[in-house]
Amino acid sequence: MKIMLYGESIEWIKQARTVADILDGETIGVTPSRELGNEAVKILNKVYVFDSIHYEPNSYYKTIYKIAEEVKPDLSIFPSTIKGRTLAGLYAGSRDEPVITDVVDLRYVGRFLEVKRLVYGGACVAVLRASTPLTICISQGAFKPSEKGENGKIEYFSRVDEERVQTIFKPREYLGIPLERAEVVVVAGRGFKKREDLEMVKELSSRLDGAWSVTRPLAADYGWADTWIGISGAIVSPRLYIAIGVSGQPLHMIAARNSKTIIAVNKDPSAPIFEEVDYGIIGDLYQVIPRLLEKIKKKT
Amino acid sequence: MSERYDVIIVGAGPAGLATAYFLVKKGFKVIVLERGSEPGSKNVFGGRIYSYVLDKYFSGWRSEAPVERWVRREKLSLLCKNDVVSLEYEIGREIDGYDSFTTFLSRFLKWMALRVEQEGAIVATSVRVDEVLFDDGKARGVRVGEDKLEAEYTVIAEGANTLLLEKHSLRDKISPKDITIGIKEVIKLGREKIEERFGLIGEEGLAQFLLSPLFGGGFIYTMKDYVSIGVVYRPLIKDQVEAKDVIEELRLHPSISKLIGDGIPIEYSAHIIREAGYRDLMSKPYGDRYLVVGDAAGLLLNTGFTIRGVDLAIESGRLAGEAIDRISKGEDPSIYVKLLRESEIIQMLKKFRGVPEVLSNHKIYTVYPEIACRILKNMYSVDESPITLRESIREATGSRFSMIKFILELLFMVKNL
Amino acid sequence: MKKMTVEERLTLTKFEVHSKPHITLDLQKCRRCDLKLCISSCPAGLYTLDESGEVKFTYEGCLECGACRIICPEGSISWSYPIGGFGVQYKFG
Amino acid sequence: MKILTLIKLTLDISQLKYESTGEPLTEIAPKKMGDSDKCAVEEAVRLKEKLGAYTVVATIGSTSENERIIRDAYAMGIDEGYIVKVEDPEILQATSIGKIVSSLVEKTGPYDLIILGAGSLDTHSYTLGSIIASKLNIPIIAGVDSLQYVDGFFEALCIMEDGAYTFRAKAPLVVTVTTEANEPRIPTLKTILRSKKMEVKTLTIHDLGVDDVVKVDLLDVKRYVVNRRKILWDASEDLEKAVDKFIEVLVSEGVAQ
Repeated sequence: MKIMLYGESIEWIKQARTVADILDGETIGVTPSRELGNEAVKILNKVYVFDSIHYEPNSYYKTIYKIAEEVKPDLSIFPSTIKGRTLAGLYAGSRDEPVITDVVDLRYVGRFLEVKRLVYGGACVAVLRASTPLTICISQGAFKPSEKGENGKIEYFSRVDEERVQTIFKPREYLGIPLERAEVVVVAGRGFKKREDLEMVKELSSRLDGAWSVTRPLAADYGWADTWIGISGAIVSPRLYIAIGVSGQPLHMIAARNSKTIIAVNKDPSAPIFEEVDYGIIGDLYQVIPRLLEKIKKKT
Repeated sequence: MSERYDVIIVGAGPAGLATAYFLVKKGFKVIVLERGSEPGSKNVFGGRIYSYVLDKYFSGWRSEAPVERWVRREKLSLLCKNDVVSLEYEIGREIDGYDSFTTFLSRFLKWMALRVEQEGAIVATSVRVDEVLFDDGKARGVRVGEDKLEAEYTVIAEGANTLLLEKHSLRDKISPKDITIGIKEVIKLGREKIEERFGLIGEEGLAQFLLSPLFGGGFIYTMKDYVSIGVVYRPLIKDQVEAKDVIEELRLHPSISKLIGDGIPIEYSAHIIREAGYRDLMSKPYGDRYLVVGDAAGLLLNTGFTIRGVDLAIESGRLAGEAIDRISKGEDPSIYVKLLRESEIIQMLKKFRGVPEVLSNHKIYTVYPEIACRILKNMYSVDESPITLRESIREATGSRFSMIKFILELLFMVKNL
Repeated sequence: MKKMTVEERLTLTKFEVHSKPHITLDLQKCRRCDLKLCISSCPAGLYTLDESGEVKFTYEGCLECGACRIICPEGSISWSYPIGGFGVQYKFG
Repeated sequence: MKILTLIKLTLDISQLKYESTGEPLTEIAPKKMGDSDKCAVEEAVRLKEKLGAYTVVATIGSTSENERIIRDAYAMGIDEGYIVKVEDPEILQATSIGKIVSSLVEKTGPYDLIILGAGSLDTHSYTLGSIIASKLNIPIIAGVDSLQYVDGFFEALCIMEDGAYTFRAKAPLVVTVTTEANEPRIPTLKTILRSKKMEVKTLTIHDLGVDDVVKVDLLDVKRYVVNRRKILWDASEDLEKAVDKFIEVLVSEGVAQ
């Protein structure tokens, strides 16, 4: 089986390689950067590199599509990021093959692939039967990184230019990432005494490249923020959810429950949030968070 | 706005929709304005509707309305802390002749709205009416946000919370002692379990009325796959469980939880119930170019064992339709009250006017169930010294009541129910 | 069997919450009242006492039953319906 | 300018309830127009108000709720609407939906702009817009947080994992918008009444010349149970240890060094 994967980070490529291990397939990578290509070639059988200054979906997918015409993959894998999903849709649409996103597991059953995917915003797992050729998207963290190495070949490919779309890119610091899409969300609850104290939350979130928010009372009752996380506010499912001074009322938790990992800091050991955490710190946030920030600062 | 209607109806509940239905059948151009996103999305009720009124006016309803189950078993239970005393009546008729059925009001109202729209009326949802427009005491239409909509007649069918009527000083705010709060939970149990545990076959349903010192009055209605359980909460009773926790007293009562405890709670709802009956009836539910129907007018009948709103609402809607038709032909608006009086509705409300007093007597929740449980416990407890019924009653009522007082109170209750 | 808290029960019901509250509380009037029946009689448990003994409320889980408005002896609760389409959305009712 | 907006009837996933066996009770979950689809409708109506565009809306499905969301879109200001009748569209493969939409575009178009929500959080997962673009062979700008029309160009700001992109393109074009794009309007009585009177047109897939659709071969759906580890550290006993453990978690999650 030929497996083609389009990746933009080595961590993700290692995880996608695990899918190839499961299916015992040959792995062909596609990346838009030489630097990444040089790393990827150590873990994949072959890597196609096309040079790109910046992302633009229409030219990217046409390039990947052309590479696929050479490779003829049975399975094509993209990241479950917005970029990856967009490319996967364009690619699968033009190849007229099914696309399954948010895949968390897959295996052979007879002639078919049995694919497990998350649905309903991560609340449920669906098991699907699919045949090849097939396009799937996998999220960062869905599979363990593969330990296997290869001594692959690298091939440079020229990018197809889609002139109909112009792109201007500004790097990340330019704007904070929207809450619903952030990989890390730091949220402040009623344990905070003053509005100014939210600076700690903002600092922590920016140090972790994430977004920050509050629980409903802080926004609606105290007016410390415009939006909040909760059933009536934003619903989030980040990789990491850090709840500080949050008691964990059900109307709040229902909006955060699909987070992959949950950490909480709360001085009340009987706070309901501790029933729903992976890691919990029982302690005063006014001691824990300043110390935490100090230590993080020292490290970087 | 250029659009003009003959009648604007505020509220797509049973009364509003019924009024629309009868008016549009008489050829009026009717619009119903509903604040919910769909008809029924704001309504709460126990679970039962009486069939007679639908038989009269909605042909074919038995096959098309969202009936859950036909009530075949009626049960009255007194729930003590652990023991239960029940009285049950099973109707011995063929199922299609049954007097009442269980349903979910939201679904039922969607069906009613569909019928109304099929007749040609408009049911506009997500529209909150902010005020009735009056011109020298004459209703000219309504205001919704910044929009105005005019009509020849306005029908106020706003339900138990009479916000519009109060705004225009057409009605006083109801006294706290005249309301109860219906608090309900819908539980998914699955058809098989319901039929097995409640002893039902096929389309048969059960309606259960409960009295308990733990939560006051309550009810259970069986649906196809669901069970509705509810409490009729009296907010003014001191030292009782708070309203927010009271439904759990019912759900977790040993005799109830063994029936529904493994079910999945699906929806929690609550609404006030106007309990004053005849006393609460608006003396003048009409004015120049407007009429009041349904709960808003006080047309809700509590017989003690059943709370009837939907059938009365439909009936009052019919009478309102008739009244508007006759007013438009020149009759005096008071014809509406005349029609109501001639109808059975007011007679029934009069007949049951003693009920609110009985129901507000806390003893029927606190003392009587316990006495009943003790009497039967004494009777059925077998040890070496069996007792007679008379001894049992005396033992149970003993220190608290004289026998005579107990019997008098019971007679008063029965007379008024 | 486990008792469900009211907060858990409210998650069963669907709400479309508008950013503007449909309930307002006149704290001046509220302070005059010793009974605070709103707290015991709200089936959604939306009224609570804070540390200083003042009534706090939230409107987002409001079942729109209407009880608090009628029960408040001081008339400190002004209550309107949420604007069209918002508020509680009963599927069963 | 002619704009097609695609809207989808989606489950309100915050209201999902489950059987004790873990199967979601989808039949009783409330359904609504997708949140980002609503933003797409709003965006189309704003272009109508600004540029006099003619706006069309379409949805795929066969229940009365599909008609309801079309009327909701009318109440927001859309001019014309179609329901493509398909039983259980949620189990169709996204590529089949793409085929249906591109045929719809051929039949009712051409359109300068096809706009839809970036994602509905269920089975189509942010891919439909790009599938449609590939079928129609027109460009796509996906995940738009802010859309402008300047000097004959659509200008879109998209905030992605690595930064902010501004894309500029001319019609015809597919755009998918996020819920950041705008605040959808609340219909007024006037527009609601208008929406009640408008016709909702229906089409079958055969009317569109689509002969077959491919269904997802769905074997099972179950609640995804996250077993939380519930590892607790007491900072009041040992602040340093608790903070160090916190940092260890951040490192192992890959968000700190």
